[in-house]
Amino acid sequence: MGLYDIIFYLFAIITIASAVVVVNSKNIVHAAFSMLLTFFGVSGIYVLLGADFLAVVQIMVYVGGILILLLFGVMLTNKIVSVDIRSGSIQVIPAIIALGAFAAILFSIMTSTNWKSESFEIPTTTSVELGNLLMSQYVLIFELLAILLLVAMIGAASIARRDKE
Amino acid sequence: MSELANINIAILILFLPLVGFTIVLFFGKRFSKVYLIEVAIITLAFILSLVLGYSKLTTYINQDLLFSFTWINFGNVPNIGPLHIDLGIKIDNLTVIMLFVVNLISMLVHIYSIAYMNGDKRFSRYFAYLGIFTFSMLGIVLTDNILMMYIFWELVGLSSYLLIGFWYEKKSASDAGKKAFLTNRIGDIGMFIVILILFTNYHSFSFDYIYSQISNGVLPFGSEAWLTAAGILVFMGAVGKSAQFPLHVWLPDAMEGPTPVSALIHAATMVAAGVYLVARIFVMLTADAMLVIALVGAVTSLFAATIALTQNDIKKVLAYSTVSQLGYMVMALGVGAYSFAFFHLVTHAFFKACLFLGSGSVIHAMHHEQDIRQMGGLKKKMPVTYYSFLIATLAISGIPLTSGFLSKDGLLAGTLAFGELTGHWLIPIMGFLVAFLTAFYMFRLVILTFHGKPRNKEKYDHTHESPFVMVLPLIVLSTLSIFFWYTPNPVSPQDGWFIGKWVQTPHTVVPESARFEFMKTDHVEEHGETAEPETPVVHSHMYEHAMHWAHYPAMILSILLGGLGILLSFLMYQWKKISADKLAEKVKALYNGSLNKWYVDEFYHSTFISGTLGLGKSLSWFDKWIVDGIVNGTATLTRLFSRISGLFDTYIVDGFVNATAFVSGFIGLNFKKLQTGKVQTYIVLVIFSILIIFFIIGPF
Amino acid sequence: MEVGLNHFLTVSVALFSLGLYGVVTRKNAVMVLMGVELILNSANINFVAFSRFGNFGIDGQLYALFVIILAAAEAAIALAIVLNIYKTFVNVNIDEINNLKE
Amino acid sequence: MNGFPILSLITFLPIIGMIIILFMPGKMGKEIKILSLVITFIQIILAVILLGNFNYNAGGIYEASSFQFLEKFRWIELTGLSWIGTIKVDYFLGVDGISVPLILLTAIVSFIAVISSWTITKSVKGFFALFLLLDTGMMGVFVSLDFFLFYIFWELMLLPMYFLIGIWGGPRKEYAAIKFFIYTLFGSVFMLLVMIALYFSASETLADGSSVFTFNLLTLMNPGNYTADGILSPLNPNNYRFIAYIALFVGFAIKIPMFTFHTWLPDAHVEAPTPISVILAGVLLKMGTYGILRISFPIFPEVTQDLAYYIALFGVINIVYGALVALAQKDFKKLIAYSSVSHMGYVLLGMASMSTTGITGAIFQMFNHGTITAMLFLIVGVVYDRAHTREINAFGGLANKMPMYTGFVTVAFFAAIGLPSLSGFISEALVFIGAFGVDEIRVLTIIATSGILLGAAYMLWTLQRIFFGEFNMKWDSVLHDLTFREYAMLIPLTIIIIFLGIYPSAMLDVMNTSVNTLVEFISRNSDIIRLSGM
Repeated sequence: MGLYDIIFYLFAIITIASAVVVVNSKNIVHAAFSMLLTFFGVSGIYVLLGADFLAVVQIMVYVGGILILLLFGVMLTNKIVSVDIRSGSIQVIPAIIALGAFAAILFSIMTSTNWKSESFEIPTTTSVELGNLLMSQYVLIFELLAILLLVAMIGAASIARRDKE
Repeated sequence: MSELANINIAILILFLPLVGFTIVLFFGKRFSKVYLIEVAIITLAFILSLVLGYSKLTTYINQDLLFSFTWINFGNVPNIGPLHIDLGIKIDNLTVIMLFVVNLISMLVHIYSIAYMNGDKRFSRYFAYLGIFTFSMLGIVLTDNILMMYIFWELVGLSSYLLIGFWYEKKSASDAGKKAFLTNRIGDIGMFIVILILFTNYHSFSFDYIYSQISNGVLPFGSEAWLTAAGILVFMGAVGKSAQFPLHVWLPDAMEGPTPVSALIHAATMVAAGVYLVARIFVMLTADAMLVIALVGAVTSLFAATIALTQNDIKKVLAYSTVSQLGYMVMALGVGAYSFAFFHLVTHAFFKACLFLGSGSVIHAMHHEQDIRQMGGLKKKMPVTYYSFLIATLAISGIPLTSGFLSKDGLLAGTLAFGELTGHWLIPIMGFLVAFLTAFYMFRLVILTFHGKPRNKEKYDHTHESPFVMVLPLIVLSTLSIFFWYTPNPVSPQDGWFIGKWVQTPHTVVPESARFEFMKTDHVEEHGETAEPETPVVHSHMYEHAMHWAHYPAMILSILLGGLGILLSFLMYQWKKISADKLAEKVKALYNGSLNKWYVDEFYHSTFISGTLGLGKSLSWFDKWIVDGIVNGTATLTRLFSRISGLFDTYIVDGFVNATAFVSGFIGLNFKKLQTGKVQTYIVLVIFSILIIFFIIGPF
Repeated sequence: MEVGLNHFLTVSVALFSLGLYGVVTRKNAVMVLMGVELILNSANINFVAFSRFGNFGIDGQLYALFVIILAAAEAAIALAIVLNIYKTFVNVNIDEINNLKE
Repeated sequence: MNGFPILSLITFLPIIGMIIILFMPGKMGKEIKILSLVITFIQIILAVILLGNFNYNAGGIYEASSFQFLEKFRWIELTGLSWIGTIKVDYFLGVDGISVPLILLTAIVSFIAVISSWTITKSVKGFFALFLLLDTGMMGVFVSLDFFLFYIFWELMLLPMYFLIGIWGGPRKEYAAIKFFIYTLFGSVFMLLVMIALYFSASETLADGSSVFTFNLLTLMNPGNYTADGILSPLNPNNYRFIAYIALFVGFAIKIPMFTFHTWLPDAHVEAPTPISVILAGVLLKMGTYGILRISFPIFPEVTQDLAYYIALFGVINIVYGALVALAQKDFKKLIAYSSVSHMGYVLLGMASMSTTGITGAIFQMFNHGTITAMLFLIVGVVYDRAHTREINAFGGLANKMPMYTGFVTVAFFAAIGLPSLSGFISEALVFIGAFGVDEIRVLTIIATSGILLGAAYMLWTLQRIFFGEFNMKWDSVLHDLTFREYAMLIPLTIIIIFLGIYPSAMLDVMNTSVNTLVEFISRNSDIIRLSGM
């Protein structure tokens, strides 16, 4: 068991454990903060997979953007004054049954499939390569996504805007 | 004239009234005089039918003129081969005579109506309806196949419906129209089934083709029973249209229509179409079918005559008399007196039309008073109407020198011969009884209406003779009720051209085993050496003998009975030697029965009509509460499931509850409960569905 | 056992199931959104893992990048909708918002 | 006409219209209406062009070569799906003599329905957008020759219908819409199952020799294409084919609607706005019977033969039961709805005979019922628009107040009764002729003739109650005779009804060759299947 493996298990445990907290925590704020941990874990896994650029983006966008957004959402939709920012769960048992079975199936498919897995050299940096691809082969998608973000921004603003009356 | 010219004339005659109908219908509102076009067109049609009749009865007297075309082509049908439906026309002697009768009476009624219907708010609509009626009636007359017969049969029903209900503001009128149409439809179903039987077996509707097949021994479904059934079922159509018992109920009610319509449709032409139909299919009637027809005819004529005795509405008396006379004709066809039945159809058309138009003239003069108890003494005021009415009455009573005498006498002789040959004596007995009753009630009508003193002075004072256009048809028709149009010898119709030359009984095509004994081909021994047994024989010598034997007894008996009826009528109503009221008092039950038409209407109403309506209501209830109830019940049940699951949700352990809710949701998947409105439940269901699919068809 | 493709996929499976569990069970709309984010992350892990172990080049990472961008857009819109729901119903518990029913 | 995709055009033209309407501002109500009118009118022109270029001698039914205006290309192709293998769905359109009359009917009825929708004021944009979507769905069902495509169109038409009833309907619109939706969906589920089962049972051989599963109806009709172990293979000695047939039949029977599945119809009709009732009765009901003819009959010929008696039985029940229930109705529209049930029974009876005359009659009856019942619903609409009630007994004596209206009503009613010289008679007579020729169902046919009488009874009774007798002065101010718009809807239908009553060959010749082919195909193939199976 090398260092690589230990680090992997560490990140994996952090990710899954914090995700369990996210979906089970009664307190929304707690959930949001443990989600922070999840994102960190995932980011670590990216690093282990040699995706350094992605790991950074993950932290920047998710932690810096999405999570903050979610927290704002929580605060705007709950009475901050009352400390009791709690939220219950429904249909826990069927969900557990269903998703347990579902996970089991996914897992068994995964193990039973003979992946043609080959290990490659971990590239030192991916930024250059990604940049090249983005500006050549995927330039159209890149532009479209830019427009999409713009539209989403305007749309979100227009939806959330208070009506005048 | 060539054959083709004749056929073209026939087609022209057929479609002229339709043209008239279209023109009057579309322009009647804008131009008030459009009805004159219709009258002119009918007159033209009448002239053409005279031309055609002359040509046919001289040049082509023994030859039928045929024309047909393919209407629907089914191509090469699997298992059957080429299949098509043809329509066409056939002109034989019967046809041209009927064309003449229909067009003549139609023309006279058109002319008569100009005055009679004057001032009606739907005046031109009335003429349009007359046009379409004439068109449909001519179609029935001209057709060479049973499908086209049925088509025009229904169209006649339609025009009858429209004309009976012409004054639809009156509920009784629209009721009567509806009743007429529906009652006719009952009979038509029988006729329609025959169409199905014939087409299934012969793949053709043409009368001639079907008859030739039957005479070649190809029976429907290979059995004589079906042939008998076919005969009786076609007769059902005639029962409806010719108002035979038990479907006679519509005709008296049909008197709600304008009186000229009653004369045209419900006395002279349309109701005779039933008789014409039976005459057309006469050759395929088996002995059993003929017996049924004869019995129905006899019962109808007696039944209707008994009702006519006591009616007080002038048109109702005539209506029942029409039913009775139609029964006569049907009976005559049933006993095999084919030519006399048709003869009576023609003579009856003239004198009955005359009677109806005469009654119309009276009603018109009396300002729509129809009750004969309010009349009396009109003879002085309306002499032309009176004398024409009297001639027609004499004709219907069968008094010598009239046309009615000739036809009725021959017809009764036919029944007598039939009784002699088959032992069914009941039929001639009923026939003669009706002759007596007819004379009685017809003279009762004449005496109460025209003789004696006016019973309603006020109305009497306002009456006057009808205008010329109304009187003219009366004169024409009453003239036609005298013998010399038909035969030079006033006691023997056989010497004349009508029976002697024009109308011959056709050869029957049914197998020998299904015929009456007297209609079988004579055996060689009976004929002697010169006989040709292969030649189809209409009637055996037996029948000729019996007919000869029956001629004079029937004549004497009918004159006697007719005279007796007239005498009795004078005794009771003119000279008041016998009190009608006291007689009625004595046989009160019978009198009431007759007055109320033997309660047939009431019987039908309480059984068939309310039965059907009741069935409809109960099925509607069934539909609403049971069939739909099951559907809604299923929905309610699933909702109930969800409600129960909701209760569980509140009171029992959380996890267990959710499982139950899930189960109920799963049951609800089939119907309704799917709509919990909770997206998350849907997702769980989706996941489970995926799981199930995996387990069923997955790689495990 | 050396850490290989299956290990990463296992993490992804766990994350996906947990995310879906969150989507299905949580009452609060914001929490549901969090579940969705978890699912997206699990997908991303798959992308990157296959990009690393399969012979697909670096495109997988690029797709993961796109997913992140879409997630950002989605979160923005979704939160806007949640705010609107809050305005209309004064709470964001989706089990009580069942106007879809009938 | 070679290569010109007329069928795609006629099918998707309304969708184009819908998209344009969606981009138009909602205030332009009038322009939206005119646009819809133009689109449906172009559809009629296209249908007429179709008819003009139609080859009357090509049979169609089972061989692609004798179908006309074919359009075929691969639409969906998914390869390498492990255990499913390859999914290939064709975009496959074509017409033969069975579908052409119904395409014509759809075009005409849609056009009339648009005219009838002129009075819609509530959310005009939404109404017409949905209406045109519905139009595409209906047209698509009649032109597609691929089961998958057929199913898509079938479902496509469901959704707009749900909203059209549910939003623009009467007082109980939600109930009626849900009932219609659930009922039809219930039937579709069965259809979907059978469709999938068929898919895995038969395969098509491609040009390169490989074989793939297929939804192609024509391939499914050939018993030789079934794999020996397919679920619905004729070689399979179980009775799955029997079960599949019944399941499929239920799917179609709900649409017809056949007795026991018919209760959605009165509710849907009563609640739906007039144009939607017209579409519902005029076209939608025909899709059930069309589906049976196009799919059930040729794919399961031997089961059809076995079950013909029961199909006829239900047909007769429909005829008699529908007529009797109609007799008891007090609501004008409900009465017409039940008369529809009765008239569709004739279609079932005619099809069950499996003879040329019977099936010709059945298809012709579909067309005639489409025009006649459309007219009847328009007639109800006319009086409802003015008086806002459909209670039969509330009226009386309208004949004097609205003479022209009464004239049209009389034509429509007598056409429904089956009066000769109007189109309804021909089809009913042909149905009876066809059914009577079959020994097993002869007695049923005789029972069914009572429908002729009952039909006349409820129609004439209604005519009398509404139009004859004394005029109810209550309506004096609201009732007036027909407007120009109403003439525009009623006159074309009247002309069609009278024209086809006098010259039925105009329509019968179109379907003739195909019907003969179908009859011949059923009897030949059922023999083949009986010999090969069991």
